[in-house]
Amino acid sequence: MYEDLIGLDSGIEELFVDPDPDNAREYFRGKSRALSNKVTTVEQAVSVLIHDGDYIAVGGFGHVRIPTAVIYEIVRQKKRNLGLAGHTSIYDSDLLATAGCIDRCDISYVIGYEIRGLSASSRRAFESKAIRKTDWSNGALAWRFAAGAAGLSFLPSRHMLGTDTFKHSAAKTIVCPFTGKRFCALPALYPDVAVIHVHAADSYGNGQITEGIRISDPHLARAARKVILSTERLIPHEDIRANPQATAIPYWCVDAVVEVPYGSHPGNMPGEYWFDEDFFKMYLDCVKTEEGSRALYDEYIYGVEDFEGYLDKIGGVKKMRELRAIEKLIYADRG
Amino acid sequence: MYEDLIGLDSGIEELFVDPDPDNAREYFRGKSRALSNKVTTVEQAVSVLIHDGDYIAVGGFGHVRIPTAVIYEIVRQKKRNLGLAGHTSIYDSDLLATAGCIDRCDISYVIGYEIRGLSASSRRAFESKAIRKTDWSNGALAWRFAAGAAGLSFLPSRHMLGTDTFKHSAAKTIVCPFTGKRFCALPALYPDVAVIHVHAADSYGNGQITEGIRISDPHLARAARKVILSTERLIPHEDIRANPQATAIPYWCVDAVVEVPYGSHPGNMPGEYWFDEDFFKMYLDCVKTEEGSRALYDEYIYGVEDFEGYLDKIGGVKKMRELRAIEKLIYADRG
Amino acid sequence: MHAEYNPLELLVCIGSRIIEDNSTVFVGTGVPMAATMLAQKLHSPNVILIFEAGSVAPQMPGLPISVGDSRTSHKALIASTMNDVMGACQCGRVDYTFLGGAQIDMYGNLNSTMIGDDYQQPKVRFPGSGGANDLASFCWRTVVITPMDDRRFVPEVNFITSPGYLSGKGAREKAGLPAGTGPYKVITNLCILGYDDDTCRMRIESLHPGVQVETVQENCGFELLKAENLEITPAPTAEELRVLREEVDPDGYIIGR
Amino acid sequence: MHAEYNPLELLVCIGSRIIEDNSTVFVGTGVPMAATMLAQKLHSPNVILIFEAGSVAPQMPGLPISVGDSRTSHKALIASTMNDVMGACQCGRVDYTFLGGAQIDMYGNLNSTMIGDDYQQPKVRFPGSGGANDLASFCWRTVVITPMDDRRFVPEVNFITSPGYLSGKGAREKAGLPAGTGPYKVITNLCILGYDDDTCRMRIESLHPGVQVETVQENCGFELLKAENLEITPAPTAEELRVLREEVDPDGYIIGR
Repeated sequence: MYEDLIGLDSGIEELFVDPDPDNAREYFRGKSRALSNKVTTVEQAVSVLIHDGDYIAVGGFGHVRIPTAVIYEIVRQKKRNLGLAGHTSIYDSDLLATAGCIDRCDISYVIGYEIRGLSASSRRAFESKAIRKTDWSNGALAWRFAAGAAGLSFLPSRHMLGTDTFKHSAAKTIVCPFTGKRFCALPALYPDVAVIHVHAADSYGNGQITEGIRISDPHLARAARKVILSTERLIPHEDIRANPQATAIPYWCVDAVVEVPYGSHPGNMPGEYWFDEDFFKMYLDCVKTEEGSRALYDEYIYGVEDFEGYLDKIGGVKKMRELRAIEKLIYADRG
Repeated sequence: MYEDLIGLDSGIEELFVDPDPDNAREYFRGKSRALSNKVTTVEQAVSVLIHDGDYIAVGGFGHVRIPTAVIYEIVRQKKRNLGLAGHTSIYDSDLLATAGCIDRCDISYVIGYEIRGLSASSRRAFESKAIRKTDWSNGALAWRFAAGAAGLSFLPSRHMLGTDTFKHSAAKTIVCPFTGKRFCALPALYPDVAVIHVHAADSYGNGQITEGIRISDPHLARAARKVILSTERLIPHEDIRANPQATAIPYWCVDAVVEVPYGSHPGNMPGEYWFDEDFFKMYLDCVKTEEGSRALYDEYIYGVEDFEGYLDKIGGVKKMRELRAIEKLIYADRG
Repeated sequence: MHAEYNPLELLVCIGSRIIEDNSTVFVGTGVPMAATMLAQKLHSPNVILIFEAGSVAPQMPGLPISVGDSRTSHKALIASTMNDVMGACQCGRVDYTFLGGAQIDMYGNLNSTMIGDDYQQPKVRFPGSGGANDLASFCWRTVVITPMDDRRFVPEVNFITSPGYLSGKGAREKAGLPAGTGPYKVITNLCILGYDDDTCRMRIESLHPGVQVETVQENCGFELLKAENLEITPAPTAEELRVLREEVDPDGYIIGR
Repeated sequence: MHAEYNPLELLVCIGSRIIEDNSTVFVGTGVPMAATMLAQKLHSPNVILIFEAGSVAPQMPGLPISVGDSRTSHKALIASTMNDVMGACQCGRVDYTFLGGAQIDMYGNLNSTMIGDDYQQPKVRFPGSGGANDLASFCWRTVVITPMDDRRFVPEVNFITSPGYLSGKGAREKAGLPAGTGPYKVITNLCILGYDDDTCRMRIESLHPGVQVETVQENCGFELLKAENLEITPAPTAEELRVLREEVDPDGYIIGR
């Protein structure tokens, strides 16, 4: 009725996550604020914290600073019917869609590998009705996390208006009470679980992103009910306190801390290692067919026990040293 | 009419600054993006960039990381009819109110000096009709800057509701289109000029706050039409590029850069020097009477040519070394 | 026994006891800073202090003068922005806030803005909300620490700066404030007050040593309810007073010595 | 002459010329990254590149593969967040954005989402908006760089992912998009297109060397308007091609060599 009276528009697709801040507040009220040791294994973190049906979101930028080890483990544990925030997502959403882990997705960017082209297996998955879809822009999903981080149910913005991206979203329009102008209203997004990879974290889950951009991760960590924090290295608690400006993720958001050196491979970890372009080429080639895809997943994910087993397969420390050399501009003629 | 239909409430006081993002956009469109040398003197910055009638906002936290030198210069140049964002403001608003520079103020905190008590001269000024007042909370003004920084006309929030702070604000209420819940709608605040003090800046106006909290300054700088950046020290442009994560204020927001060592005295500059408590005690004592106030301002502001003249009066480098020692915990028995 | 401590020391010591270890506490300026620092040193080393200017969980080398000074971010876990910590508060991560105020009414509404009839020309102007309205709106439990007299405890505050229970039960939710939040305790130099569940009116819960109900009521401008079992507040201990005087506030900024 | 460069090299070279020094440019993935980097090396050393993941004004040591990779923040002025740079964009500080897309119509509306009738089960699914809808909504001028054929230049896009002029003049403002924004140029391998002021319809403004109007029209699924004075685009220079091939994209990621 309220909407009729003031002529609001509304996107027609499904809103997958409850935006009510009082429900989120009630959850956050019960979450421990103790500085306790949260270090665990990837296997434990995924099996304890992610349940079939959960709505998850992944930090980083799809193939940059992504928590690959945790995503592989979600695939390996055959989680099913997950919802996903397909925000700037590339290798992360591709793995989850290809492996059949997700049945719904808020899409702002999926399937694509930026200048490398598209993933055929992702495309197959997203062209099927098996994944329920709602579209947004990257900025919209970033602001939906920001709304959650601030304990709101919505934020206004000025994009998506007039487009089919709006029509096939679950956004609404709203009139500014000060200017009478029309804005897009974005519902807050409070994921059940966020999975984020950082450079350094202490055992309590204070996470620092020491190089490169932070993308949406500070807001994502604050909006999510639970957070699995994957880190290149654990550092002493005192080191966090020595540089509190660098803490992008507060411990009180975090439920599990896992130390995974090279944990973003084949992605780029700013300041640590460059993309493994050979691997991506091989991957995108293999997933062109369902058979190729199956064989690849069998070999690199199902066929290894953990991320260390995977690292051996992709060339181990030697390979990572090469990728580090490219990142550090040690070989100016590469990459 | 829209408001009648959906039963919105509205604060009854004056909205001092136009929240229309299209007007702000038009201004920002015309602002240079060139990396040009903006270094000037405090005297020039104030005389060129601040005009009688402008609405200004001050960074820092009232007596922490405040641009004292610039505020003194505004007083010295006898600017009149300024509007002020009285956000976390202490010594900054006290100076401007006592000296008769402002005729309107969005108040969230003025007059008080936290645990030191109140300023009698500020109280006289704010109890008079000569300053038109609109009240808010600190969080509300912080979000009003955030709305400006994001190019919006408003942001929703959940405070001020049900109180006289709301009634005597210029906020409105709004209904969330997703939950039907009632929110406070805060109008964006786009100040004409922001004045901000930082630890380090390059000549183009890239500002870095290298210790302590950033309060609302990143948003304030982005929301203001013009920014005067005061810095403890100028650093080479390359040093900014060596640590881009630390850039709190982008050069494209900034119109003038002034290097003012000790520029926050008698305030606390995190990592540099502690409060000058002797000065504050003397100040608060003097301003109890109008005569005392006049004599004090004559001596420390009107009677000196610039901030360096003032520094000589308050004890010069020797005094600043003492305050630095307290800040750095060199004398554990002081402060 | 009264001679051993002054009313402000009493306030700080009693106030500090309410602070739970491993809880998140958003700290206002003044007495609350001393009370939380005392708690940290005595019984709640892992209380997480949050300051509105953007600091979380500092290990303070001395009493801050401001909720935004460098001591509040000394060896902190996070030094960020006001928006960031206000967001943490608005999304329900903060258990307690400790506030003061010039006036308080029976529903815990606080006035720190003005006295008088004309908003634009008040009889007395105070600083305004600062962060108090935000914290009283967002935090789960609001604790007020204030000396008690009938000029502070008034039937009707001149201006509701920060919300208590507003006009009574259900009024906060109706206004749009987050569900389940509101006033929790008022700690004074005479007693500890709480709120009646049904009416949301202030009630006496514990009397400080040597204080009678009549004295409390005489110092209050409205009628106070009484808890069924009135307790007697244990007096400040020698250890509390020693740490307060020697370690927390040796310069007497708060306790005035 | 045509044999000297391939269509992608032509696109990148022509695209790079539109980039003004000291302007702010929000860069999408792919061809735009190469075009802006080429401009930076040739004639606009002080162009301020902005990337959606949070980086401003990097000095890139090589062509980024992603708008969020570490090269985009190498010696940058700011490395922050997506919200921060989107905010800069929404508040009108960004002059240009360079985008691609699978389909474009006569009003410059872009489709990078899907082909087909059933949104939930599309014939072809593309990545979606990414940041494109944001940039096309917020930046002052939208430049599209794309190869030209009648499967891309269609009478009606299957899905408006990112707004051009929507249904024509005034439609953007009516929908609520910021005033004064919208499509500016389309750079193809055949010509440079602009928009008619009155109708907001796409028009031919400059033909690349050896290209006829008829060829352009044949490769377009809708009727193109023509500017009064059709210009001839200068061919890529040897210097442009050398810097592109040797310094910008030696691995041929974009230009495919």
